[in-house]
Amino acid sequence: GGHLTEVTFGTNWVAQAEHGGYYQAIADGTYEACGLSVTIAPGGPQVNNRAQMLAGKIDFHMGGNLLQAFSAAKEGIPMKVVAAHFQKEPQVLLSHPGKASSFEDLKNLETLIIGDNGFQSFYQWMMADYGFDAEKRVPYTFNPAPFIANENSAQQGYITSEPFAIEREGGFAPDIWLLADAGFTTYATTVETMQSTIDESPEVVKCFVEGSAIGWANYLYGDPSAANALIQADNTDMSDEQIAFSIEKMKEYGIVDSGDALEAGIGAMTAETIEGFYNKMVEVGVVEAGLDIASIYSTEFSNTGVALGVKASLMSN
Amino acid sequence: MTATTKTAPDSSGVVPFAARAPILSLKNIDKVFGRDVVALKGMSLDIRNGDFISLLGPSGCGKSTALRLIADLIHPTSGSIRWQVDKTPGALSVVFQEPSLMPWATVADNVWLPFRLQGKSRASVAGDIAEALELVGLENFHDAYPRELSGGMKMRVSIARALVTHPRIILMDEPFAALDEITRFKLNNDLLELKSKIGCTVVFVTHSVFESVFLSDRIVVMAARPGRVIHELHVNEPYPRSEEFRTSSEYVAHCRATSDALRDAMEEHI
Amino acid sequence: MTATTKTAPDSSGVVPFAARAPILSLKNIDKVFGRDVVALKGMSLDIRNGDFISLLGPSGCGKSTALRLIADLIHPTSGSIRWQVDKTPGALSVVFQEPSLMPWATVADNVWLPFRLQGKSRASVAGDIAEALELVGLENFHDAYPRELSGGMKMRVSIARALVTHPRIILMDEPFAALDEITRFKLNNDLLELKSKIGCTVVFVTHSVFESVFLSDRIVVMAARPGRVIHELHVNEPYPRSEEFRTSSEYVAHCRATSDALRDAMEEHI
Amino acid sequence: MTIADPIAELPQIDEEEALRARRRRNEKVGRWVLPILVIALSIWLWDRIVVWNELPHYILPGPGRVLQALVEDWAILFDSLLVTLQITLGALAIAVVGGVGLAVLFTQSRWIEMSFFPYAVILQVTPVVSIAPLIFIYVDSRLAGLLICAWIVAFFPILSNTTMGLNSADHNLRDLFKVYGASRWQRLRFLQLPSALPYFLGGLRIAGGLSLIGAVVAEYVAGTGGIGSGLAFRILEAGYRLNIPRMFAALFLIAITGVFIYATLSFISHMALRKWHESAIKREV
Amino acid sequence: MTIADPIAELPQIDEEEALRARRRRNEKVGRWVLPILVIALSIWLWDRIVVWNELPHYILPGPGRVLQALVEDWAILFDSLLVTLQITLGALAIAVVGGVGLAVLFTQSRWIEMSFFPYAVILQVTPVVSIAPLIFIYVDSRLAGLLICAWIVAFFPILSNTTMGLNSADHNLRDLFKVYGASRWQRLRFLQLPSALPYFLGGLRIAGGLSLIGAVVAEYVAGTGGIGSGLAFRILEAGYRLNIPRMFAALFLIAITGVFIYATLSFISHMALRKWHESAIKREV
Ligand SMILES: Nc1ncnc2c1ncn2[C@@H]1O[C@H](COP(=O)(O)OP(=O)(O)OP(=O)(O)O)[C@@H](O)[C@H]1O
Ligand SMILES: Nc1ncnc2c1ncn2[C@@H]1O[C@H](COP(=O)(O)OP(=O)(O)OP(=O)(O)O)[C@@H](O)[C@H]1O
Ligand SMILES: [Mg+2]
Ligand SMILES: [Mg+2]
Repeated sequence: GGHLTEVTFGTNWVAQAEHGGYYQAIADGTYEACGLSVTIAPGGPQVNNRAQMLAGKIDFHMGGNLLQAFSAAKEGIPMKVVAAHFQKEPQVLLSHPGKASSFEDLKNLETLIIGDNGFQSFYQWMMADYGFDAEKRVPYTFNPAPFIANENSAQQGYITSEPFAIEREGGFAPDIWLLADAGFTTYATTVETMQSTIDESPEVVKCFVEGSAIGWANYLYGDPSAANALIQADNTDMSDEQIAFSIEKMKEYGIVDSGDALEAGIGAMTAETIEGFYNKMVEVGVVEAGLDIASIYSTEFSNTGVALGVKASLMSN
Repeated sequence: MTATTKTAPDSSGVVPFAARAPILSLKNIDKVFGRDVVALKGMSLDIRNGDFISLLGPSGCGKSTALRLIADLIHPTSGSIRWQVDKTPGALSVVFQEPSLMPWATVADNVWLPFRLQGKSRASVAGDIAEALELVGLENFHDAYPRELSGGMKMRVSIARALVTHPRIILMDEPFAALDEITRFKLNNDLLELKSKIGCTVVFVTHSVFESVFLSDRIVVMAARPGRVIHELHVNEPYPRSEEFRTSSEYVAHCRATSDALRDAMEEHI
Repeated sequence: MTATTKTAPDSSGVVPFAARAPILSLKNIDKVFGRDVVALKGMSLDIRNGDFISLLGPSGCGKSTALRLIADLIHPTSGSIRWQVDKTPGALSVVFQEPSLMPWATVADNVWLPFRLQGKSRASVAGDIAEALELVGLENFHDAYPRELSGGMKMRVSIARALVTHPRIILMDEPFAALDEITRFKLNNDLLELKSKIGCTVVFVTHSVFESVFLSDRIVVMAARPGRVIHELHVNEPYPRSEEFRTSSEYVAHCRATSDALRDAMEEHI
Repeated sequence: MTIADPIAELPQIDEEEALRARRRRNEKVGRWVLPILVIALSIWLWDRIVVWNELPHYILPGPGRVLQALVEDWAILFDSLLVTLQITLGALAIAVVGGVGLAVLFTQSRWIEMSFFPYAVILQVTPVVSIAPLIFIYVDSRLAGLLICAWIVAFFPILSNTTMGLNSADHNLRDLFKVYGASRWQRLRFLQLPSALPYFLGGLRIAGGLSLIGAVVAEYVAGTGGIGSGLAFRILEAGYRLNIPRMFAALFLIAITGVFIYATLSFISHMALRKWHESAIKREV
Repeated sequence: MTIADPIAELPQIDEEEALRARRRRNEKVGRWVLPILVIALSIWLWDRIVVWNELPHYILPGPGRVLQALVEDWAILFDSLLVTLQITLGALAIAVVGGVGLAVLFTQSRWIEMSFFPYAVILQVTPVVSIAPLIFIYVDSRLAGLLICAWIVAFFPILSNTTMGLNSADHNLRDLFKVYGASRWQRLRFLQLPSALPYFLGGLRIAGGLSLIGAVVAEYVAGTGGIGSGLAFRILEAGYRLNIPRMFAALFLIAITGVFIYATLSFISHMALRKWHESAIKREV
């Protein structure tokens, strides 16, 4: 009971299992327990929730990977990454079976279907590190038909989504190339907020970050049905199979719970990982050197390990 | 009621053109606009080669409608129009009641139009255009646009456009109404001269009794509501007619007869 | 050259209106269109309350231009126009050379326009509208649209629109040119009757010598290229003028004098 | 012109008359039959293209499959259609008000026009995607934001055409109004607006389709929270899920809606002009 | 109307004349000064809004910062501008050809119009985003694909306005052409096309902006691989990199380009019509 603080969390896509932890924390009252009433504002291909956060219209925003946080450092934007709920970038490239024998091989295909955001982030790294060609890229309009139609193409996808749709409708299982495995060692699905929010109401940030971590633990290891119901309410087209597929893939690839999260809990970040990724990106020339990286993240809220206990008790059942 | 045929006192039965072969006959034409505006009722008219026919009658009696029927621009509600000759395009020309010039073209280009539609280049007919414009007194306005002309000047361009090709049949709807009397007289003479030179057929709408008598060999007097022919007068005076004809006693007699017919038309009500 | 003042033989010096206070004077007006079309050169004219002035002259001599200058629709290139009275809106009305009707409005709505602009509801002036339409013989066409009318009928609507408010000053540009002679005579009489009833001032452009003599007390004869006044004739005959006046010898004499002046104008070249 | 035998000519001319009557009859029938035939033909062609090229349904589904999706998903699609329609009509309404309002303002003086027309052009050419975030920062209501986005897409043709129409009033009538001492407002109300009507209606027909596009684009950039998911969301979602038949069913609904809006506006236009404007009156011949 | 003392009136009327002359002079100056003033004012206001509200540069950069970005990134932005301009002008050109061509076709017979106009409407309302993949499956050349996308966005106003114009030819002139036995082609060439010119030019002014939008949208949905990066790409890139001043600089270039295209088309329109059309001729008073 008592007085709840209203906050809004803008995601980067329409409601889906990849947002499961947040819906879980709403559904089971985890946020409410520490005093937050959370509204999720779903994103979309051309929805710009980040601008809303910069303008103070929403409190938290779901970042894709760390590259944009580096941009914020460059532009002097007082924004901080306060948690990373995906330890691994779940972004993959898909190719027709047998068309490529290695990740590097993909650059010899005719076309690479990459969305605008992807082009601005990981494709920059692919070009710099692997020599992919900017001219082969065509925009991904979030419709896999062109990929299916063209054998000599590859397209971007979330490990948890596109492979499912393509296998079901296209009738073949595409080859999957996880960016994280090819060296794109960023965190993903970060929680970003403005410095002012941290300064003015750290308890809100703490509640949101910790609540989310607990939410993710419950979603992955407990009963996700209440969260799934909320997801399906926000996105009536989300099918049960798709959700099941996504959860399975997140677990299979350790998207949420692996690496640093195993010790410090879901959402955890370490300076080594961040600095390491930054240095790699500087090396290949995707971002410039000398940015004050320490100013754009804070492990103060993310590494408290609150989710470890929840996970342990769920696993022991 | 049927059309009566009056003949002016001095009808001496002279037929000014040798071959008066029939060109067109309108038989019992009705034309109804919309539901109930009867523009023409039971109109019959025979036009022969070389005729100069004037249509005379009160405003709104269907003169323009009759002309448009002849030009095949509208179709009769009932009755029949029979062409007795091949209608080769270019044989016909019209002057509408409004000048109807192309606003985007200069005076000379407007006059060029009928030739242009026959595929003739402007250079090849420059002489004809200049001649037609001189006829109507607009030799200094070749390059003016219609909007720069006075009302009467626009109408004169329209007349020049109709005459420039020396067509076999000319339909004119009050062509001289916007002109001063002296210009009007001059153009009357010019028209008759042209007619005798090329032997064309003219159907002419006018409000002027004097003009109709001076120009025509037949005057069709119409009455309004519904529009119909109530008199047909013959002016059996030989062509060419000179300025002296205007002061002759025959002329005055014809005018008086025509005026009476027109008065009749005004008083006619069904 | 300066304007000469001719007086017709029978000028008996009758001044038909008592108070002939000056309304407007044009002094030495030049009007040049574009670079070199001199529409008017050195035109001067005094208009007094109650005048009926006709402008007569060959096509293109600047009559319409003069009328538009008076109506303050165009400004002179040089010279001055002086109003000696307050120009209250609604005091003036015009009939342009073209009917200029609003195509989207019915005949009655078109005639309603000047009242409407004074803020009067249609119901409150329905009687005036009906009266004006009856005057021009269109009592059966209240609800017709302009496109359904003949040329002469359109012009009559325009006349009705100008007269319906009983304005103090009426400018008319060949209002009756598209009408048959009998209707024209009738409207001539009606106009004079209206004039004597409301004592308005009329400036009237016409091509008809007969009409100008019948209607006006002053006839301004203009010549073309450049447009200018070359004669001013006074028709000092008393108003009201009846149909008999048309057959009087004075009338014929005035007509002859005016015709001569017009012929002069036609022959004038600088 | 050769003078022919009068008697020999008669039958030929009667034939001509009959021919005209026949043509009129044909035309009456053809005006309805032909479009239907063309539609049938194009659907058949669509089907054949899919079959002949053995196109898989996830690239281009055949008409049968699309129809099936339309029927099966009717409940979902119809709800989305209503959402999109709501924004479309709202945007069209404010495009009319805004477009005509600005046009009237701009024709009041060359100064105002020269000074502010550039801003209208800027609004027209600014990509909605880029300024949507700005709009949503300052506009709290999502519906209002959507309407603004769709309005930006749709208003310009109305503004441009209406401005042109207001400037095209017959100059004799203008002069007449001046003589009668009409006020600025009267001139606008009784002369310029009626003169501009055909132009405005032309702009309206263009804006009808644009506001539908605007509604779709607005939904793309604004996300779906709050007022339900429109057709844009359905298309996106179905495309993402490779439920291409449903995507085409949604596209089909948009197309039909567009045609319907156009037909309605054309009908309104016809009714408003048929009494007097050249482009709409049926000439009696 | 009261009869006033003639002498007393004289000075007042001279004043009127002088007033008119003064107003004319003012107008001449004002027509250039006022727009510049408005621009200056709006830039000042923009600056003030940023300063007063203490808006951070990543929400709305002030004009100074945008100008700075424009100068610093001029090389990049200018190259992108050229790419966008190329597609814009290409799309406008085919929109003109396609729009006028279809309009001519549609006015040849009511049958053709009734049968095929719906497809034009469908093209207009179909979201480019949704059919772009289909286009790129069948069109190999990227430039061709981009032009098709931009064309879809831009052609309709030209088609719609030109159709209207072709149908608005004066009926007396139509009749005249009929009397003179003009062929269909002659009527089109010498009567309908000139009559449609003002309407066409109105459509062109609308299409100018739309083809710019079309070029931007096409780039969004198709990328510009091979032919360089246009302004749409710059906006996206700058937005993603949170380099908001550069994003606004690119938006500013689009706006300026739009205004420039509009001004050019207006000028062409004015030159083509000033001799004869009501909306363009300068009346001598
Ligand atoms: N398109 C139309 N629709 C309806 N009625 C029409 C149409 N055209 C003409 N009329 C009517 O037909 C009648 C005859 O018109 P027409 O133009 O033939 O007269 P007119 O004899 O030429 O008259 P005027 O001397 O005034 O030109 C008029 O009563 C007119 O109202
Ligand atoms: N807008 C204009 N631009 C250029 N020249 C013009 C314009 N209006 C009139 N003129 C010229 O001015 C002269 C006088 O025209 P105006 O209309 O006054 O003649 P008018 O006496 O009324 O002739 P009409 O009896 O034929 O109507 C003509 O030579 C005409 O060409
Ligand atoms: Mg007539
Ligand atoms: Mg005149």
